[in-house]
Amino acid sequence: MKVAVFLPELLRHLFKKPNTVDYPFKKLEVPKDFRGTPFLHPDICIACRACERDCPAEAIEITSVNEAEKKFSMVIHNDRCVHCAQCVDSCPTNPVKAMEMDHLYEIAAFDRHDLKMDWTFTRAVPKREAKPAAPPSPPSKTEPAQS
Amino acid sequence: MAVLKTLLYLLVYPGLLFLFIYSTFCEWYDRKLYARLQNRMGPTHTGRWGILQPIADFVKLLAKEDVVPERADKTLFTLLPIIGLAIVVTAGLLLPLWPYSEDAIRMTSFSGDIIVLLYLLSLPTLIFFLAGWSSTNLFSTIGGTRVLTMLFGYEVPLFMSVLSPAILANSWRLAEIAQFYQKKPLLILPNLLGFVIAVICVQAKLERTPFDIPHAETEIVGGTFTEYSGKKLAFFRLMIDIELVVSSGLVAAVFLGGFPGGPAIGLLNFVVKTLFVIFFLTLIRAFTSRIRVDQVVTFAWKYLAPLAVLQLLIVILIKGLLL
Amino acid sequence: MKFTIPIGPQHPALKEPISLRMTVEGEVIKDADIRLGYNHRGLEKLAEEKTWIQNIYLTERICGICSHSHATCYVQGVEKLMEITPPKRGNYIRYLVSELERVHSHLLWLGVAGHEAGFDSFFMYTWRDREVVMDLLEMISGNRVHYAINTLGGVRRDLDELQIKKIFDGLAVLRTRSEFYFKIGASEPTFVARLAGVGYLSREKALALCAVGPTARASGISADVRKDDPHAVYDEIPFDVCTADSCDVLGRTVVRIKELLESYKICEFLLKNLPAGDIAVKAPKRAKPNEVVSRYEAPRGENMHYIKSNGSDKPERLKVRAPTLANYPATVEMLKSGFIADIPLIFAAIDPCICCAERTVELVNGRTGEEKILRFSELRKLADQRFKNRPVKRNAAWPF
Amino acid sequence: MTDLELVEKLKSLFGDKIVEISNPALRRVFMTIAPGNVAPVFVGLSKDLRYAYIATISGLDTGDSYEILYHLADLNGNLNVRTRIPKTDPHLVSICPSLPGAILYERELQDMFGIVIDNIPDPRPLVVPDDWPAGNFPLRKDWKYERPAEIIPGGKK
Repeated sequence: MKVAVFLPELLRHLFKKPNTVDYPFKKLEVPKDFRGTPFLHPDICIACRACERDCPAEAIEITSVNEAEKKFSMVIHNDRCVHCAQCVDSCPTNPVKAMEMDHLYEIAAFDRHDLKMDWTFTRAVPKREAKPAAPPSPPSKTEPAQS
Repeated sequence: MAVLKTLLYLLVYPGLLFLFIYSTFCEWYDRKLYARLQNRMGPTHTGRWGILQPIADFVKLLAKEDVVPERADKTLFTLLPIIGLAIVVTAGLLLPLWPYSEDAIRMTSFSGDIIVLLYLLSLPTLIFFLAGWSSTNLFSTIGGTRVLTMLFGYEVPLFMSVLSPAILANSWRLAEIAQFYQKKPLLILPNLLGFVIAVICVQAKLERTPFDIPHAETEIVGGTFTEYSGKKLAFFRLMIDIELVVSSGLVAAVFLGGFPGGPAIGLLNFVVKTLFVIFFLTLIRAFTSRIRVDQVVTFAWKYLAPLAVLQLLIVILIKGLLL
Repeated sequence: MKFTIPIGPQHPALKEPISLRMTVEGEVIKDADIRLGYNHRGLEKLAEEKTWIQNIYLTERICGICSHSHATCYVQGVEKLMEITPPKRGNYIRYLVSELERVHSHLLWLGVAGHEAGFDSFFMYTWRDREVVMDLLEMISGNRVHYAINTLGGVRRDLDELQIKKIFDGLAVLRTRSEFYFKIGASEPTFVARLAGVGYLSREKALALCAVGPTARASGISADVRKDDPHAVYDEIPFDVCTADSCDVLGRTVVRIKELLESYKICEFLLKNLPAGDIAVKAPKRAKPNEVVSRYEAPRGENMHYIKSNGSDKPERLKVRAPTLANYPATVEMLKSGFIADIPLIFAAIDPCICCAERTVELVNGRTGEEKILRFSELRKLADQRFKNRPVKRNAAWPF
Repeated sequence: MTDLELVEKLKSLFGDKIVEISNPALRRVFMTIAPGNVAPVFVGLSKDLRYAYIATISGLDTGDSYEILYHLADLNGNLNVRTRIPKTDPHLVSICPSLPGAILYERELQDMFGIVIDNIPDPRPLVVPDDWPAGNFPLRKDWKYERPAEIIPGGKK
């Protein structure tokens, strides 16, 4: 019977760098496909409500603000969001999706109201011949308030 | 002057204050080493390399709410941590640390102090049992009985293995035993087996893996300490830390030739040798898994006790043939 | 002296709430009883109100560790109801994630077993290496726990060359590590002393009490849905069913480590033979009235979903049978005549996933009749109040 | 044993006890029996066909009756035994004597549908809490749970 099989492995690691990352002070990169928080490009959204219908957590709310001006308001309840990115998959706009996920993961807040994000926008006209527009930069709204 | 010296001796060095500081340092050393063996970081935040973390933990526990169970024996429940702390600090005074040269205080160095020290180190076990029993919690009660069951396993081998160098040195006084081995360092070698047994038994006495059965958290929650919180738990933790220092100091004094060289170098000797012993204790903690209480008793009586007897035999033979 | 110890619903050995009532005599367990019902979320009822698409994510949340198992089991059933077949590449990626999930779950279990046995170094090392496979899964799917890679008719993310290379590298690391753990698990004396002979479950009992997964396989039953009822790609993949005859916790450990090594083989096969092409086909919104029984070998044993459609975009009935529930009768059998010290090990050895096993009831406001959610600031106010009004030195008479 | 052989064997074993038998997919056999025949059929299944593993029991509310599906499995695939009991008198006999592992699922059926299982060895509720109001059976279609409107405390916005 062997005694202390684990010992050489342990002693080998005594002089190695620890494998843990000093988390709040150092952060790891997330992969490029990381599913962070969903956000909306309000200038592309055609208000088709596909995301609202498919969202498993009922975290997306689209309401019509002004029928005549085709103004809509969209609320993403990040306190309910399960970060599945189904809204991105459901979004029919082409070639740039109106819904996108960012790479934020430190999104905890003390108050659930701080996790709500909303946009009011005019419905975009869906283009058949989609000209390759430059992908719009994420709006500053996506930064959840850390109050 | 003598009164001041005695007070200094009791409260500052090598008494309460020194033991407090050094035991928190030892806890940090143990935790850090354990973490690094496991490829982790260990404490990093409080102080440089997290060195103040045990003190921070102690202070934090002092500030926490202190709950006493309704059905517990309240006097006993409250007094036990203090009695326990007093016992281990008293035991710490018996270590031949500073004043064992001829002209120093002879208060705690006397013939037979090794026996007193061993018995003082047995008392914490009883304190743990009483702590478990008096809290009347189911898990504490199981923990308490486990403490006693284990005591029957490791106590006899510990006594035999620690006393065998004393037999070789022909003295029951820690200071004289240490001096004997300083003069004849080669005679440390025959006691090697005893050193191994003593380290294992100290591990069991301190209830560290693989012998952390009385407070195995995945089985019986906190074991004996399930109901303890706040200040009382802080004192118990401090008590265990000081017990770690004292028992490794005892092993170092008996097997590694004591701490010669006057106050300064003696202290350095003490630090190096106790850390050396604690290194082994931590190593054992890292590479073993917890065993069952019946396995402890079996292991102790099947292997440790016969080996301790063998150690005694070796010592007696050497004493008879060589000295 | 006979008394009953309550293990749970809150206990350090249990990571999820369940109540085990142990009647013990000294250190020996005489009787055991399991009480469920602390973790109900009413998933089966809820599934009847959600669309087929939404239910993918709902089934994924049946369990955190085997999230992909439940989603895959559901998705492969719904695909049969909708009469669509995912493209081959999609299928390969889906079952690649399945096997990686098995790796992650078994490594997790090894760590938990180490921790329950008080072997914390083993725990730390296995969980360190589990990070490798977690990172791979995060890279493939975009998340570490809820991969959400399944969709009706295929998968949602494709693999590129760089990712394939990274997976191969990760698997090579994991293989050497797993072989090392095999050595430790089989020869570290204190660990073996804790595991061997503990939680004995004979082959006959395992059969009669319907044990599944590694628990059954460690009792010598060669039952594996991947072999018995090969779903999707498993009839193309060469692999062995790992069994052990020792019928104890050690056997269950050995089976799991062997399965790890098998899973690496399967992953490498899938990656080497990854066909080109699409990853998903378009799925219809509705399914014709029909019923299907979908079976899947999750890391813990057989998952079974019974799905019935009624022609609408919502299921008529979704019945979920998680492997942990099936293993409970066997656990009670194993616990009897064990030691108190063995309770966490025996219970952990079935790899219990309590949120898997319990999912049926709606959360009705149970005892008080009302539910209250507090904001953080309100909570702090309450705590301050409690502190100010604290009883003055009740019985904690401090002698100083 | 292929599916066809299994169907033939079941037919020869149980004869007119089988109301309907079908084989919709590979390794899936669905068999319908009358509720009165549940006990003898399961004795036959466990004795003659050596079925020991019951995966689960699904209940289903079809409006005027309960449909009970026993999912059995062995190395050859999956056999589903279906029976229908009227809603007015939901009684079913326990199959634990022949398949002891069924106890959990029978208890679950009791909790979820209010089906009374006769001769069940352990009738305690399995998944509902002890103080669950009597007469509430969540998986019945007429049992509706009104989700209360979500109130986020604070009311900042």
